[in-house]
Amino acid sequence: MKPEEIYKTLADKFGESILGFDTELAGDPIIQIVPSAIADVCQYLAETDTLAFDSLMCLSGVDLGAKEEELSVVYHLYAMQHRHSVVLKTSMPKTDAHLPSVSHIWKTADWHERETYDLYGILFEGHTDLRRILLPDDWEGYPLRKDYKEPDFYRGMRVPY
Amino acid sequence: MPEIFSEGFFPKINLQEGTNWATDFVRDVIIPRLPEAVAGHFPMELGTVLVMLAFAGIFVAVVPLLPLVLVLAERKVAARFQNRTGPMRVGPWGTLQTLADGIKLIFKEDYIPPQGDKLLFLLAPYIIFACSFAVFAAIPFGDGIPIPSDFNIGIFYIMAISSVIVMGVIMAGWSSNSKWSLLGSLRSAAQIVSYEIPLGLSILTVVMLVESLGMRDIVNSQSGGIFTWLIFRTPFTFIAFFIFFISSIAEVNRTPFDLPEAESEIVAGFHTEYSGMRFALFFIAEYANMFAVSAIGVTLFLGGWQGVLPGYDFLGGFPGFVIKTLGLVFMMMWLRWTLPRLRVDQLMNLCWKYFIPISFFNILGTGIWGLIFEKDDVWSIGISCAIIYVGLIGAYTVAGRNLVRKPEPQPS
Amino acid sequence: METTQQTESKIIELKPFTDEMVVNMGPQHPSTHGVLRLELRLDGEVVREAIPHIGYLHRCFEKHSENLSYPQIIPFTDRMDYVAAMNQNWGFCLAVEKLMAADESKDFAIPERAEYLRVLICELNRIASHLLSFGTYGMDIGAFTPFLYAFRDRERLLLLFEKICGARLTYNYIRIGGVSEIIPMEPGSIDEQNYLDEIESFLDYFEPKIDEYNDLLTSNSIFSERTMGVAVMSAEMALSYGATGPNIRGSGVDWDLRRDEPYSIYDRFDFDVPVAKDIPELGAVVGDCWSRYKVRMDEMKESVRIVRQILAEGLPDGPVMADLKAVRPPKGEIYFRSEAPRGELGFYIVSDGTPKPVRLKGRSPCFSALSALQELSRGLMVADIIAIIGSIDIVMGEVDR
Amino acid sequence: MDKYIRNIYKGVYTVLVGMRVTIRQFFEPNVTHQYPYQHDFEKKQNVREIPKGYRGQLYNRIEDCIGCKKCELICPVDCITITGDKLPKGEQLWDSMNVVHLKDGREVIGIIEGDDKKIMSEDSMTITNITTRLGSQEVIDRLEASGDESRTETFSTEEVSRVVTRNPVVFYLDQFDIDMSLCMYCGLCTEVCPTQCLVMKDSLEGIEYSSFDRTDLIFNFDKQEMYDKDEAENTEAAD
Repeated sequence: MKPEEIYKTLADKFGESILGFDTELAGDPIIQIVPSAIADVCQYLAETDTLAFDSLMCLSGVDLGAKEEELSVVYHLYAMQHRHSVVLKTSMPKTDAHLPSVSHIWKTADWHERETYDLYGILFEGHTDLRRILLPDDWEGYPLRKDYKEPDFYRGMRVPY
Repeated sequence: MPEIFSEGFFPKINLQEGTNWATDFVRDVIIPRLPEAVAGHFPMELGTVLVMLAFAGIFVAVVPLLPLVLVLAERKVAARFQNRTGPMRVGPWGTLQTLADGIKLIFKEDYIPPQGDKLLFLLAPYIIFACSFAVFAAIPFGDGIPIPSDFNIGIFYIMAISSVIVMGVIMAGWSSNSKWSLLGSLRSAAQIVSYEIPLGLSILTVVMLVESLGMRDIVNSQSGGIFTWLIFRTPFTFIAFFIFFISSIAEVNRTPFDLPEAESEIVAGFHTEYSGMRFALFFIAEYANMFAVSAIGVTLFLGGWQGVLPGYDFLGGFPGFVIKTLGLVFMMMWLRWTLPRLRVDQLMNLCWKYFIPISFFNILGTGIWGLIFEKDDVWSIGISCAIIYVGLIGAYTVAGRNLVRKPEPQPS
Repeated sequence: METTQQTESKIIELKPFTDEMVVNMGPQHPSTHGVLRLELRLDGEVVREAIPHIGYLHRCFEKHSENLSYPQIIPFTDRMDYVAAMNQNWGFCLAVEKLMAADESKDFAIPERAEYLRVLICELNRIASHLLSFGTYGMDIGAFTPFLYAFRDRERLLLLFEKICGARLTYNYIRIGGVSEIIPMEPGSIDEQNYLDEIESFLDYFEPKIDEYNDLLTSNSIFSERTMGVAVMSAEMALSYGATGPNIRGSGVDWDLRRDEPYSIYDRFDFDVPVAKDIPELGAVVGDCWSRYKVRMDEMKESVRIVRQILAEGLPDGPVMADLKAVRPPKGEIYFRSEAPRGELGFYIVSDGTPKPVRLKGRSPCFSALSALQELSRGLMVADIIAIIGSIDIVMGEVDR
Repeated sequence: MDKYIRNIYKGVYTVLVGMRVTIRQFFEPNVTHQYPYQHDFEKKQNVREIPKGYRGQLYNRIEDCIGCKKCELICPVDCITITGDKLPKGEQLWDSMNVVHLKDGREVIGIIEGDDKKIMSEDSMTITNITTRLGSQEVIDRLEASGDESRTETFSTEEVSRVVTRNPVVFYLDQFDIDMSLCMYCGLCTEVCPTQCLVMKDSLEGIEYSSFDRTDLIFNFDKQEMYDKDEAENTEAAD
């Protein structure tokens, strides 16, 4: 299935939760989704036979810059059986970044969501084990946010070398 | 030259008749050489003790040199197997490398884990060291070379002493207060205790044939050339030799049975926390053990100091004995640098499901063999060799074709 | 029947209380392939739970990249999977090239010669990577000698890489729009001929060695006892955990990006994709450690096949670098994946039209595969943990980035 | 029972097959060499060759450097520090000249007769006005001894490795530091260098420069005496 068709299917099914379909920018077309609906959409994508997205290739957080007070999470899905892929994107304000977890649908999302939480501070609701994964447990702040200021000291060690 | 060397390089001592060879040595060698005034009043008991101490001193001085050589040999052999050169820096061709390592280890800090059990921690390496060297006391190196303690239960003594090693291993593992050490020592305990059984049962087949536990008796019974060696005496001892050999590899904790010190799993096993000289003691003990079990294997199955042809005993058979032993040591090294390591359950599987049943079968077979044939019957040796030959050829052809093929590369 | 049940229940009652032992395996441990830390909850030798802790080698690759221009990022991709750095370079360059190709105003084509060189070098690097995997796996299982044999052969490959790009491990060879010209190799020159001859002689030497290694390790009964039937990862589980590359092929999924989504010029070459199958007479089960390992061994042969095809065709003439004025992809975002030796290597790039990316995420195959470790290791023994880590072939540089 | 015997056979057989592989290697020659000592018995076939173009230690031939700071810009880890300044307008350190690098490592600075672009295609080149500064002292000594006023020397093209044409220098470098403890050996800086004066040493000395002190790994390539303007004028006046 082409991304347009998938978009139409999703739009029919979920209505207003599907915000739009970006094709203007270079690269793959993106389906914009409301954050709260992401788990339902993913569940639908994974379990419908005609779609059957059985693998989550990548899950990444994005912070486009200080001007846009927004964090995004991008899901790249692939269906081994039908050999088609889709990109889902969901955006939320920086101050209140939370969305449902998809780790029960694809287990690989477990660590990817932990990483996104670790580096962006996005809370994944329903994740069983949302801890920092790459950084130390007592690290402060979320380094990949564009407004992140690195601390001067971490446990008495100078951070900026 | 003193007269003691007149008969050969080593003094011939009548070891069979006297109750104690040291007493004999004092009576036959020392007293005749003393001035007559002293000879009559020479204290027999003191002399015996002194002679024994002197021999023990020679052993303690000479035998630790063996590991020094063996460690270097191991490293060089491993290097050859892996297309390397091995140690090359210290001395010509790196021959002094182990000496340098030893000196380095002596000067290193002897670290004792503060939370560990200090007494046991200090004691453990000595127990292992002492036991592995006590085994040498009963090994007959050659005809005429005195065995320091030549009792009539030599092989039994060796078995008994070498089982004490496991105590040292457990002590080392427990007292280190390290989880890796504990895992290693418990693995070792299970392994050594289990493999004692097939080891003992294999020895039993030999003892049944020779009808003696004395090491010298066992060697003397193999004096008729290569085909009277116990390995070829019956088809069952032939199998028993391999079970003995593999079990003894397990006894000395070498690959493929090096689970107690599996470096890729539990870091270094029971000696993880040891450093300096205490670590060196473990190391020396391991290599001394290796030599000891090979020597026992040679004594029991490969004719001891007896030559390939009957009557051949150059320098009392000592060089022949050492060559045979080093051959077995080389086999151990070869296996070590070829094979991966077993898992704990597979190790036990191998022992309890394969070695022990086969050993019992061997004992049964040897018993029946003993009933059918007279002792030292030439016919029995001929038949045995024929059976072994046919068996090997059969295994090579029939089984090689039908039982297992080499795994084909997977069809893609 | 009743009596057996009674005895069974009695055994359970008498079962002695055993305490759980928590052991830290790593970050300094001989066989955690770097700085992986496993929190093992042991019941004797049996693992109740193995919880991986990563991040000891985190070098802020993604944060760094946001402050670097695209050509500057390439050396950093070297440091991700340092065992197969060529493939990492390539994966990143492919992603950037695809994003740049979306901008129709600039047209650039990667020269034919560069494509051939890329495939040639990356397949050789795949062999080097799998060799290392084979060697370290042997060492994990306890056989030391295969490790040194693997290094001996890998050394020849490293010398080849050294000759073409000047470095042994962190190559920085494949560039956006072509390959590096740091050591010029004129088309048809004697240098090129010598280089190709050297590769040829390596392949002639190496191909029989694979069979030798199969004799030495793969078919060894101790090795197969240790790895066959251990830690079976079913196809569903592998997909769900995002395992890719040899891991998913070891689970019986016939999937290779080089064949199924051919990028570059892989559609011109003839090669098979080794997929694990049940081998009942040996005891191998699809998805066990042995299958994953065997797929790698077979893949080396396929890589040799690809390289031989390139050598037979010869490198085409022409430049090795596209005519690029500046690397400045258009506004947009891309996710591109390629088949690295450890699986699907994806780069997600968000560009705002400046020479620096706004966001760059490396989706590393090991990261996903390692997350399956916790489920795979439940109820196995300590020695099996080592076998699993070796068989999923992790490189911590890539996991932690 | 069949499986039991099969297992035993398989175990023994595969072990023997493995042992055959290792014992074959036992008699193969070594593949290692004794770094850094190369004993005589190995010298013949077993010396490590560092291939041409190896990315070793960075080295800057400051005489050719034009201070463009491209390397500083491209360096991903900022291990190159360059500070320099322009001369006042209208002044220059020296006129256009050529730097001829000979294959034996010597450098001759002067003006090449004829067209700069075509010199490499000809058999030999004649260099006039060889400067006393920075030139190969050996060449200069010989020329001065011969009393040749124009200080001309002819080299065959085979001797010459490369020629760098220098524009009027209106720039001087105060500092050209490379911190090799930070360098990641990517080689990007050597690729962007327009005069190819920043190179990576592809010899043993480019590899063996380890040090006990981290600050020893900061290499200063700037030569202040090059930019000593008074001295330059003096020498030119003396000429």
